[in-house]
Amino acid sequence: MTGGGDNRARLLALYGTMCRIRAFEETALAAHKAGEIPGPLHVSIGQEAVAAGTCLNLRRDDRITSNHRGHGHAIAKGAGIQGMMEELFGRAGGHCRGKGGSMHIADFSVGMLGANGVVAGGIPIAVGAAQGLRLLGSDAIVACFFGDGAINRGPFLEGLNWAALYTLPVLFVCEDNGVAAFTRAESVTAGPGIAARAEALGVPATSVDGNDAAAVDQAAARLVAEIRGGAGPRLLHARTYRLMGHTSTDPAAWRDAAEVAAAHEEEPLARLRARLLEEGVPDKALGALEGDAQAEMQEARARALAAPWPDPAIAWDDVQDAGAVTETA
Amino acid sequence: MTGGGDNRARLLALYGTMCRIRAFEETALAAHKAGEIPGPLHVSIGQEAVAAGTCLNLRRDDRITSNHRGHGHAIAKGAGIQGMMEELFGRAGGHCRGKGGSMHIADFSVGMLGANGVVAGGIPIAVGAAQGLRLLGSDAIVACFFGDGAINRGPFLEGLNWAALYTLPVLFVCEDNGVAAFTRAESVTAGPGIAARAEALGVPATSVDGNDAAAVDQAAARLVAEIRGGAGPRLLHARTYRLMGHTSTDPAAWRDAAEVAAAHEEEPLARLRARLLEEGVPDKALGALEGDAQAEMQEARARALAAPWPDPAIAWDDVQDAGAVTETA
Amino acid sequence: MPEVTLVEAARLAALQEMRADPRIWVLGEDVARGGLFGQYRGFLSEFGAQRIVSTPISESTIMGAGLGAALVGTRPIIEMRIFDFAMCAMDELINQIAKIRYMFGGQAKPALVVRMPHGIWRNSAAQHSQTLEGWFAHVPGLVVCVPSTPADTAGLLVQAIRSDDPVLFFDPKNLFPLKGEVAERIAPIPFGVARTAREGSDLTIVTWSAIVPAVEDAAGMLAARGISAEVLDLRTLWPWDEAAVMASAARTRRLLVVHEAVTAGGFGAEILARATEALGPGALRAVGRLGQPRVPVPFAPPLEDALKPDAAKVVAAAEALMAR
Amino acid sequence: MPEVTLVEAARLAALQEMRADPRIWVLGEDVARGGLFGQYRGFLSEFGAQRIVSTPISESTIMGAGLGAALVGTRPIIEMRIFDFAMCAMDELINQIAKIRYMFGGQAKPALVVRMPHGIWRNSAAQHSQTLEGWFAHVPGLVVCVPSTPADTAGLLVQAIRSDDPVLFFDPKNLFPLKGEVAERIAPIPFGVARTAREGSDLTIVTWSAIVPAVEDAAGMLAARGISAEVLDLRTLWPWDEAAVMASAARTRRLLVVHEAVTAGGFGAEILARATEALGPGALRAVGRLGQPRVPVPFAPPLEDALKPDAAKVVAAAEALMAR
Ligand SMILES: Cc1ncc(C[n+]2csc(CCOP(=O)(O)OP(=O)(O)O)c2C)c(N)n1
Ligand SMILES: Cc1ncc(C[n+]2csc(CCOP(=O)(O)OP(=O)(O)O)c2C)c(N)n1
Ligand SMILES: [Mg+2]
Ligand SMILES: [Mg+2]
Repeated sequence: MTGGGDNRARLLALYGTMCRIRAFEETALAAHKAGEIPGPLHVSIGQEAVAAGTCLNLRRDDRITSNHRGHGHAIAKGAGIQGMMEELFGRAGGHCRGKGGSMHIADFSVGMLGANGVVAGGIPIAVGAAQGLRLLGSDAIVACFFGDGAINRGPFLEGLNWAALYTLPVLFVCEDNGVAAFTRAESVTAGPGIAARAEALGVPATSVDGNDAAAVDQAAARLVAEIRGGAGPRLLHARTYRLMGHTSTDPAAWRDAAEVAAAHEEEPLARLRARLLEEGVPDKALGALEGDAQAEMQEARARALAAPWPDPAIAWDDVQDAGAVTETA
Repeated sequence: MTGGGDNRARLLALYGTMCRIRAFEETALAAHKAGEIPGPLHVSIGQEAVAAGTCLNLRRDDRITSNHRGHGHAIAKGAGIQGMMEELFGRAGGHCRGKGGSMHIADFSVGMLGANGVVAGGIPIAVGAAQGLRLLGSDAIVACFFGDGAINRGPFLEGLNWAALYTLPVLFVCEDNGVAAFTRAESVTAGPGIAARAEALGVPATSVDGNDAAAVDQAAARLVAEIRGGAGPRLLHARTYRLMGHTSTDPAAWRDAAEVAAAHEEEPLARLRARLLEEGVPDKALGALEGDAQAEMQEARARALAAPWPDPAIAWDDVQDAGAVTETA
Repeated sequence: MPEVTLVEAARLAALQEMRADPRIWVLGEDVARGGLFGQYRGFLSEFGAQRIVSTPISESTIMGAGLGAALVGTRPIIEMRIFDFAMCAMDELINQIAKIRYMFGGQAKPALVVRMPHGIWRNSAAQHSQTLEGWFAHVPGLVVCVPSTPADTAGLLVQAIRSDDPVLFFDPKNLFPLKGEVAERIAPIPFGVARTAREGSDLTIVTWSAIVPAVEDAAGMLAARGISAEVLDLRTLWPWDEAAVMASAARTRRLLVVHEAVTAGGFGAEILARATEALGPGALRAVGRLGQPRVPVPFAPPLEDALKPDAAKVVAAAEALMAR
Repeated sequence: MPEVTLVEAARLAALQEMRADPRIWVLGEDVARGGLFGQYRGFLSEFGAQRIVSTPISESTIMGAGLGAALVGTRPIIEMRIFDFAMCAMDELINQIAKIRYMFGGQAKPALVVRMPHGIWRNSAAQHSQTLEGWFAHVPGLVVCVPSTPADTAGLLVQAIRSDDPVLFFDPKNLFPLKGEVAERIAPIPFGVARTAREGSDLTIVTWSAIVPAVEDAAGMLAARGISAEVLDLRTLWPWDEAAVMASAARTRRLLVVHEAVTAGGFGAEILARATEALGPGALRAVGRLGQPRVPVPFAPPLEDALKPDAAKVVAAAEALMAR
């Protein structure tokens, strides 16, 4: 689908994706709490509109790179749910055969080039992917998701300058939830802001209410069209809010309760739901989407729990071709 | 001396420093060609006004960090000439006892915290030095010199954001000679430019004709006063021209002869000389400054050539206190 | 002596030193909130925001600013959060910090500590589990600490903070909950002195950091099978206690090095190499190493378990050595 | 076969491969002008600006963009100019490139070459002289090439470019002027096969990269003194030719490793460790290593000379080994 728009079908598509992201992450949180998912887990609850609104404007052969909070990006780009859930569970059927986990989910079959455990780690990869695609004669583009924390790391400057210099087809998407781990963005970020930084590096920037799925969609539609038209990179600055803690075990108790309560009022699923109701979509239809999403994720969880663990022998696989070690070595 | 001004004494001081830098580097070039100086040598011929104009506004207890093209910065900050020359020659009397060479000249006794062989390497060091000075209760400031090439490396973003965030007393000085090694700045630098990048990171920037020593002095005077007054970091963007090649052995033959000829017309020593003559300074007085500088550097060269090599035994010294290896180990 | 966790021992050590010397300060992400592991809990209120500096996610500058601050006479504790992120600051660490004293002919000693919690920890996968401490023993100018007990962590951290050398301090993050006694007044432990974790006569096991408790368990199991293993916890990799290792190995004539790091090219190789160089090959009957195979750390528990050295693997390696 | 310099051999190898495969491209500083050493001379006019990309001074992104481009199916040659600058790109190299195939369960193979001219070169001092190749043998996922002759440089570069693994290619920059024969049609040299630079029976000297000619000179001097040294040039450190080293060492029973890198914690340790592990200590009479002491590389010629391994030091080390 190309071109933004607030027609119902589009809004419903957005809502469906967002419900699936939310349901996936709520399910994952519960599974993590139940001890079914090992390792750290970062959920994007409250930020779903950014992933959904952006990826609705991407083709299957477009690529994305993501960060540590990447479930939503992957789902919105079309990554297989079962493979994602099993990856979180560390099972053999995971997209990465259980080797990556939540922080390293990738699904190359849909152009999802990987989450990343290093803040800003996806930025150079995205610009290089765009450069490579151009060399191959493709008109696919790359969307690069990162948080407000990433704009204080060097690769942000290097990558944006680079993309602008070579007029690369990259959509930088900054999910600005105002916080990095346990530190407020404003206390570690100087200057006039993300958009100004991008513009100073030659990348035109658009700021948007990242909790308004339709607004994200519209902005992304315009930017993707510009990028695919050959205009070079663009940055989408989406203001949002991280409703949960940094990781699944972080209560984020340092935040003011009132602040969090207010943020819940602005959360993107409720807002889009209200809008859809206004537009005359029956509550039942929305309930069906929500129920389907829940059911899908519950089933994925159940199947993941029953799924086989990876054979320990595969631990030695896929390191490299030359000089690979073997179990018996 | 504080406060800029175009009074004669000040201009003469600038001219004297610039003559010494020029003479030092011309002497070093000749010595390198004669095989007296080993290793790579980067001279700043044509860029002397930036170092002289900036450092004239610094106190002895202010600090500077520099880059690979740092002779001028060191001389302007007051580094001992003989120690510099012997360092270039790799002799025992060098500031670094012959261990550093041209790319690693430091003279902590005058606040020169070191040249650097890594582009942008001095930026984080400068902001940290400023932060440390503040913690120690000092009102000294730090000037950080780097080239236009450094603004495409991550530490530029990180360091400027950091300095702005903590309101640190740092004067960033970008010597924009339009070229990095063999590549034109414009072909690798996107966006509206250095000053815009700094501003986007919360660091107010001033652009100046870097070949006009008085203009650099005036701008630096104002910025240093602001910084010392507690206003936080500032960036001075000085446009200049590298008259010679990247290193002493690089003819930079790729440059248009006409371009280089035109640049020679704009070179800072000739310009300041003309201005001083206009202001009524007798040619003889200027000639004396020039002659003194030449004589000083010739003598330094002669002494360096006669100076003892470091005892090979010191090669093992000054690695670290704990776990140092010894010659016999 | 009170019993505290290892992470609390580290906290107490830094606290003691910061109270004694106002030039010491901490910079790193989230340190004002106590640090990722609580190792700076309460520091902000006691020392204020000038000395407990929560920074942007700017590892290059965290590292490089620490260096700059050291060059003007402060004594920074540079907190890297998790070792793997130090990869974002290697120019500052390797090209600058490690070399500056030497390059500048001794004009400056960068007295700083870089804290880098490292190791395999709760299925954190390849980018949060690395143990590359051996790299830094290869780099002139650096001191490398790899403690494994609360008391050693505290004592070595005190030593590190007081040292004029740049010290890399590898907090064993998987052992943070480990309890042990720590003195009220923490005395510095000198670099380069191994701790004999267990005496023995049949073979010498040299080890360090988070794998030490597993090695101690293994030594207990080996004892039950009639094998008397001496366990030396090196505590620091540079300088390292060559004398203690050689003395023990010369006595037992069997030398096994166990580390969590990848075996190939790890610091265990240096120990074996030095042993055969110094004692002569004839002095030893068998040597061996146990580490992670040359494979990134996988996420899934059965995969991580398959690769990670543990007590059972140590027992097997020791028995294989005894059989030779 | 024409005689060419080592740097020209490298140029011809890249040229041959780029002509054959349009997915290959080069990114790095000044490459459009032929590269710092002329190793890409003429490439811009033949391949155009899309395939010969002169980049900003942005090492993180040079490395990381190369990775991204590999993930979509191109085959980048990432030029780091001088090895030491790779310190600015270690996250991209170690956390990303080396691990991505594994972390993603084999979904992608980053087929790329990172070229890093390394080593002591004309008094360039501590920040431009490092030899840390041993580090990368310790990192799963990476192939490490350390050639020393024009023919090996050409053949290994061809192999590296055709390989689907990420390959670190350490150009021996001090040997760039060295001349040797290179075939018109450069055939790939497989990784992990040592070159016997000289046959001998009294001791085995294992070596690689820029120090190889000095070792060959030393072997000549040793022969004049009645000592027959076998010289094995490893050519690649990972994989490395353990079989060849073991066979030779088992025969001569004396093993000396010579590398320009710092001895402590260098890859020489791995070779000695493997030899004693695999052959058993009793199989060997003496082992030793010669490298740079654990000191940064100094600038002044007499200091650099004092520390840098050379033929005379190799002779002395070999004689000391023979005396044992
Ligand atoms: C280079 C690096 N430094 C630190 C971390 C630890 N870390 C993980 S996520 C995170 C916060 C990131 O904040 P932001 O980019 O805003 O993303 P958000 O978590 O808010 O979605 C930090 C500090 C890391 N993963 N990588
Ligand atoms: C990180 C890094 N990359 C590359 C180099 C090689 N190099 C040395 S100087 C230089 C050009 C620097 O240009 P600029 O910063 O504009 O300074 P200028 O030489 O023009 O004074 C380059 C690429 C380096 N020293 N460090
Ligand atoms: Mg955030
Ligand atoms: Mg320049």
